[in-house]
Amino acid sequence: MSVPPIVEFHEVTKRFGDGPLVLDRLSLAAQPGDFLAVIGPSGCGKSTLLRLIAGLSPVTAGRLTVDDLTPADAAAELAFVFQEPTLLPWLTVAENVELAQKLRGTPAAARAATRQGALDLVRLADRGGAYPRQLSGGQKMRVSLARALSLSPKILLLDEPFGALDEMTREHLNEELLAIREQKAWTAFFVTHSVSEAVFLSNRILVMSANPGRIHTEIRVDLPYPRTNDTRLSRAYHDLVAAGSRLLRSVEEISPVASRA
Amino acid sequence: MSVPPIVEFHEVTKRFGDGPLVLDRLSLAAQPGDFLAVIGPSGCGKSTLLRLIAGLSPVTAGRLTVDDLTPADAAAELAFVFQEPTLLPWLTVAENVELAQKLRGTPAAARAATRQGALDLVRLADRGGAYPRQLSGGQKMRVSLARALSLSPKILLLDEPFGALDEMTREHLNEELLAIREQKAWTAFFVTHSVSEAVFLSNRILVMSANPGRIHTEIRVDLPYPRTNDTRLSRAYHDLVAAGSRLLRSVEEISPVASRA
Amino acid sequence: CPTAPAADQPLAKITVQLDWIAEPEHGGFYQAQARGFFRDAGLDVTLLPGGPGAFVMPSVATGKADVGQADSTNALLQQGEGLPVIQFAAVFQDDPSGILIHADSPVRTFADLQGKTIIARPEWAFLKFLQKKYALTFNVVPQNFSVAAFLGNKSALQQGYFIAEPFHIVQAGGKMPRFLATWDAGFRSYAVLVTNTKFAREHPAELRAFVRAYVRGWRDYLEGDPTPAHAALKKANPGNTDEFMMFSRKMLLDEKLVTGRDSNGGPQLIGRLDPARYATQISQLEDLGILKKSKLTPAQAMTTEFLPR
Amino acid sequence: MSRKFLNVLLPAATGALVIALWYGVHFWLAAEMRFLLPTPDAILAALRDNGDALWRAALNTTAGALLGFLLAVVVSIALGLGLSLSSLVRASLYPYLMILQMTPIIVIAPILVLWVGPGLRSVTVITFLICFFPLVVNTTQGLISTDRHLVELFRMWRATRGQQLLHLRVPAALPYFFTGLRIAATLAPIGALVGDYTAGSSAGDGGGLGFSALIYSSQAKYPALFATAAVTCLLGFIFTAAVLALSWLALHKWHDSYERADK
Amino acid sequence: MSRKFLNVLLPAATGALVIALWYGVHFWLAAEMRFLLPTPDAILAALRDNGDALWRAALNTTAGALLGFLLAVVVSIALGLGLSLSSLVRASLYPYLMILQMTPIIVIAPILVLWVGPGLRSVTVITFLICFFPLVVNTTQGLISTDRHLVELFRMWRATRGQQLLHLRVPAALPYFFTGLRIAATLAPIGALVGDYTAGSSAGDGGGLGFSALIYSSQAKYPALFATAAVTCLLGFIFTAAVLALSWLALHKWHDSYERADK
Ligand SMILES: Nc1ncnc2c1ncn2[C@@H]1O[C@H](COP(=O)(O)OP(=O)(O)OP(=O)(O)O)[C@@H](O)[C@H]1O
Ligand SMILES: Nc1ncnc2c1ncn2[C@@H]1O[C@H](COP(=O)(O)OP(=O)(O)OP(=O)(O)O)[C@@H](O)[C@H]1O
Ligand SMILES: [Mg+2]
Ligand SMILES: [Mg+2]
Repeated sequence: MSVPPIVEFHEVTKRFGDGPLVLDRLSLAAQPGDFLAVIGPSGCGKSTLLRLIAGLSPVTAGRLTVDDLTPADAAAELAFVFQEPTLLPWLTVAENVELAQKLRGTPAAARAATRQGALDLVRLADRGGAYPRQLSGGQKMRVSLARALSLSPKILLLDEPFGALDEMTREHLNEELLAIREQKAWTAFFVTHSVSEAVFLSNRILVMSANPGRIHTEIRVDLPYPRTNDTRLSRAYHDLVAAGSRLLRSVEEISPVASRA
Repeated sequence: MSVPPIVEFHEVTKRFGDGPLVLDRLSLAAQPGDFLAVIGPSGCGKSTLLRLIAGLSPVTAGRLTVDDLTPADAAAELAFVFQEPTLLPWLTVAENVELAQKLRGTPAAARAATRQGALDLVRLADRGGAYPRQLSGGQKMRVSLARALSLSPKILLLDEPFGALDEMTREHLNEELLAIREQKAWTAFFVTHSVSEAVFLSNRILVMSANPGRIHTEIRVDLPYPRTNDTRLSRAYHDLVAAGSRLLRSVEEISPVASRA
Repeated sequence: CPTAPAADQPLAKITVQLDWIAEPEHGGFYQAQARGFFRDAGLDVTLLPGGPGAFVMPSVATGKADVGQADSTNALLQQGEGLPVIQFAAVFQDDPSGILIHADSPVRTFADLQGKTIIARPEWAFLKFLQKKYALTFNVVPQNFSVAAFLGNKSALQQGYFIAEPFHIVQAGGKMPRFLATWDAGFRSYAVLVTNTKFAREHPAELRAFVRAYVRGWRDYLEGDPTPAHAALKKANPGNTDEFMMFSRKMLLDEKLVTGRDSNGGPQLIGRLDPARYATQISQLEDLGILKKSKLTPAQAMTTEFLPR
Repeated sequence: MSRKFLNVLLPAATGALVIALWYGVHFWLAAEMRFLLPTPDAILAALRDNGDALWRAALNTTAGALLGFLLAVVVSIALGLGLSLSSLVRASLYPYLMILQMTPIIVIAPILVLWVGPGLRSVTVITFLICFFPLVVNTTQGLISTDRHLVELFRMWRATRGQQLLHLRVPAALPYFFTGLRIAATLAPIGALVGDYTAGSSAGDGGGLGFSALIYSSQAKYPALFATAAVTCLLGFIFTAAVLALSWLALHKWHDSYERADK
Repeated sequence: MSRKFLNVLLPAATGALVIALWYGVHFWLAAEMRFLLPTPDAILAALRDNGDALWRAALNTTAGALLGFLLAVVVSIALGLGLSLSSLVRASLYPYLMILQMTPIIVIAPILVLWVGPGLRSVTVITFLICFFPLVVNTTQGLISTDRHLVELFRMWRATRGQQLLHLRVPAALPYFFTGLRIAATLAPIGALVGDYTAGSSAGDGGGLGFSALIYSSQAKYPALFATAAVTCLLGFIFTAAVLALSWLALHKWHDSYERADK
């Protein structure tokens, strides 16, 4: 392929301190524009994978490049929706969403417009003045998401952003996400526990196994974009979801969970 | 009915300070042994409902009794799995699980046995010595759950305990939960975003609508216990899931989300 | 008689760092100032009131002040450490610091101090002297410029400035205390004026004029009408009541502190320093081990050069 | 009983109790000891009688206290920011800050008086020396206790060090900072007082409260001495009230220490 | 350059810099001022020459400092627990604690000497008075800053107040508490020194470091005076090292202030 990968893992190994192996010689190349879904059992290293890309944690062995540089040096603009909502408690919802842009020096008017759009998108336009402690769990996650989207990143790391949301909000956001993707050509890593969500959103699904974390299989999702509600009714979609679920089950069976008790 | 309800809402209204109405004249009676699933759009007041029962927040108007007393006075033993994992950062996983029992004066040996059982159940038997900050998101939620179960409560409040878990772990825990229920006759309130999970676990599903939060419909789930994997294959199950999903969608459509922008 | 300065000649400036807030112990200065004796001598004198943080010796040593008031013992010890300061005139022929004793206390002599607790400045060399001379052991508790501890304890013994503290004790409802004086133990410390050696070298004429005016101030204060000094003292320190100042002045006169208690005492002795007494003091301090042996001679410590002939 | 009512009643009751206790101790003391603890009314009388002098002294001391306090705040923030950079910087600098705090004032005072001159300037420096340490320690601890998830967020945004400080570490450190500020506000007047009587000067304006205290003490004027202490305390209360108000403004919307049960 | 190496190098370099600066200032001073700031070697020499006396004085002061410090810790914990109960209790008691902190030692010293007697007992009390306030404020702030979700957990478990304290509020308050402890550890030796020279006693072996400081100061023995200050600082370092060790033990496993990048 002529385009160089934007994120490339080459035999990457990760362990924390002298703990057990978390990721074991993991190799992977994400092309610009890829929408990679990551599924796998709890504790298999999905969040860790994202944290490595973001440069929040160093690799123990192997090589990881982002934009051909080490994650720490990479100039690629990242946005990360953490698994737990990470809002600044002393800022209102609106201020939280605007903050990153403010740091970049975006003028106030532009910021306000982006913020308003992002909050509309996550259906929290009316809660801009609330403080995080006044929000419900799902609302907090949505603010995190709004913040990430308002950054127009090159790489979007989403760690179960919709786990705390009801199905309808979730589907709504899935569709919005894809709609944005039509305009902005980000590369996304999307951790989820929902195989159907993974199939609906991504063009590639990484199925991970645990202890140590490895990429067990990769599923190519060749459904055409844009995807709509019709996609969900298509045969191909259902087959992929069924295949994914089966794979996930098999993966969990081989993962020696709690084996070291 | 001869048995008095263990939890009874009578026209309960809730608002925070002078904010908008969160729960609007909500009435509801839970019989001992009921397994109530609560579903509804994000921000509709599900967590608030649970917090009222737990006595963590006072009702604004109306009457709420737990064990025929106000929640604050109720002697009923409660266990609450919060929506966000709430572990003491200075205790290890094992110590976190044991703590509540320790406070009750349970002898160390008994505590250790219960703790071991609970950690086995959530498949974290090998992580007893880890500190919370060394755990993955799903692992933290599982510790919270283990802690709640180890209390053998009379009322179990579960706020999306499985949102951060993969399907298989989730199903495993669903089954374990029902298995425990065969022995311990707790009453459960279970908030979830998964209609199928709600149908599989509960005998009653409360479908809430938002702004203000109301119980829109209650679905009776008359599937016999014990429920097994076969239940999931049954016709009745599928019909209920389909009905639930439809209801949820309609509820979300009527809920004026973000209407006050 | 002082030479009247030429009208066109500017006044020589001299700054004096007092050892304590303005009180009648500085009567000589304030009378000379108020009556214009300094001005007559061609001097423009500034009096800086002190306090516990006056740091007289360092101020004089570093030239922040030209003249300072101190007690000769401490001055000797500091000179022994190399401070470039010289003692050049007496304020009091004997330092009025002593031990105050309740009127009805059984303590009568120095020997009675055996085993007692004395509230005093820990740095007071006289205590060491007593311990050595009378082979005493007693306990020292810090004195914080307050008579409270004395008033509150019927058996207390406290270091005090004999011309001031008894007044406050009586005012606060106590009986007039008795007093064990340093001179009765043969510890003859002066209250002195010091200047730094450089200033002494460079301004001998001014210092001579200064001492003359100062001696004149004392004499006038003690023998004449103290009102001018008292008015100035009150201005500098509103705490100076008339009763207090009259009391202090009376004590100065009764105990002949300025004019000398010895047989040769009298107005002619005001300001005088005796090298022989310095020799004794130096050897006493050397014997106590707080002044290094042969570090200091009377000639290094003091000078009579600026005293009136 | 309403909460609001209690909010006034309880502090008032405690105040009454303290005053009653005070009188109790006074009269329980042997008669000849009573002068050591003058009664509140005697202190009030002394406050009235010496009103003018105390007012002038208080103004002097307030100047020193305020300047020293502000200096301490400014320097502590700067030092706290520096110390929060890394444990290496802390290991390198902390001992010297401790030395500054631990060197007895009587060692420093002569140097200070001779260098910066007696009076207000020395008083300011001494107040500073007494106030700054609790502030530095609290500020630093606050700056290094930031939630690590938030730190990671800023790292990912490639926020500059300055931005991270301004928008993250500083607000997160506020609860600690205000704790230090509360301590410093209490120390400032007493620091100025100590400064005043070790390096103050009665020249010119007659000195501050430290001088008054010293003089009243040496003259055994106990009610006036206690009145001086009362003025010092009042000054401290004013400082503290200002700090508490600031703290409330900065924290009540979001910090758990201002959290109340919802109604 | 390895991190470990830097860990030694940088503090050493700072130390060298400080000493160089010290000499610099010394020689930059006008010759007649230099005696006020003796050079480090002169101080070392004085430390050697007065070794015995300083050692004895240091032992006395250590006793006072340690007792006062421990007393402050015990009392502050108790007070902090009380104050953390409610904002009402705080409003009722806090002003009186401030008064305790703000009343000048020279007002208290005579009363203290008469009541508890001079020497170790008074020194302990004065050390206590100087140390306790930062500890109380930090302890209280720590106790009321507990994460509200954890508090709710305990409420639901119907944990007793005591259990909530022991198992929740106290561990959560530790980072604040140790911050206060670090301040108190620095204040303790200097507090004992002040206590010694306001209410100490020469009984037995001749007083503590406060006496030494007064005597050296009055005799212009500046190198010995600075040596006394150095001993005080050393004492503070020992106290602080103990506190830091305790703090590390209690916090490093879980608190963000000890968080390091993983490797
Ligand atoms: N402490 C509070 N102060 C003010 N408003 C609050 C507070 N807690 C919750 N709310 C508001 O009450 C509403 C209901 O919140 P709740 O947490 O019960 O929602 P939920 O149904 O659990 O939502 P989710 O599924 O997102 O967790 C939300 O709009 C929320 O913003
Ligand atoms: N800071 C840390 N120190 C030690 N171990 C850690 C640390 N962070 C994560 N781990 C361990 O690494 C493993 C992978 O964690 P990770 O958070 O990547 O899992 P995950 O796949 O995201 O799981 P989940 O779906 O539950 O969020 C887990 O076993 C976890 O306990
Ligand atoms: Mg994860
Ligand atoms: Mg919720």
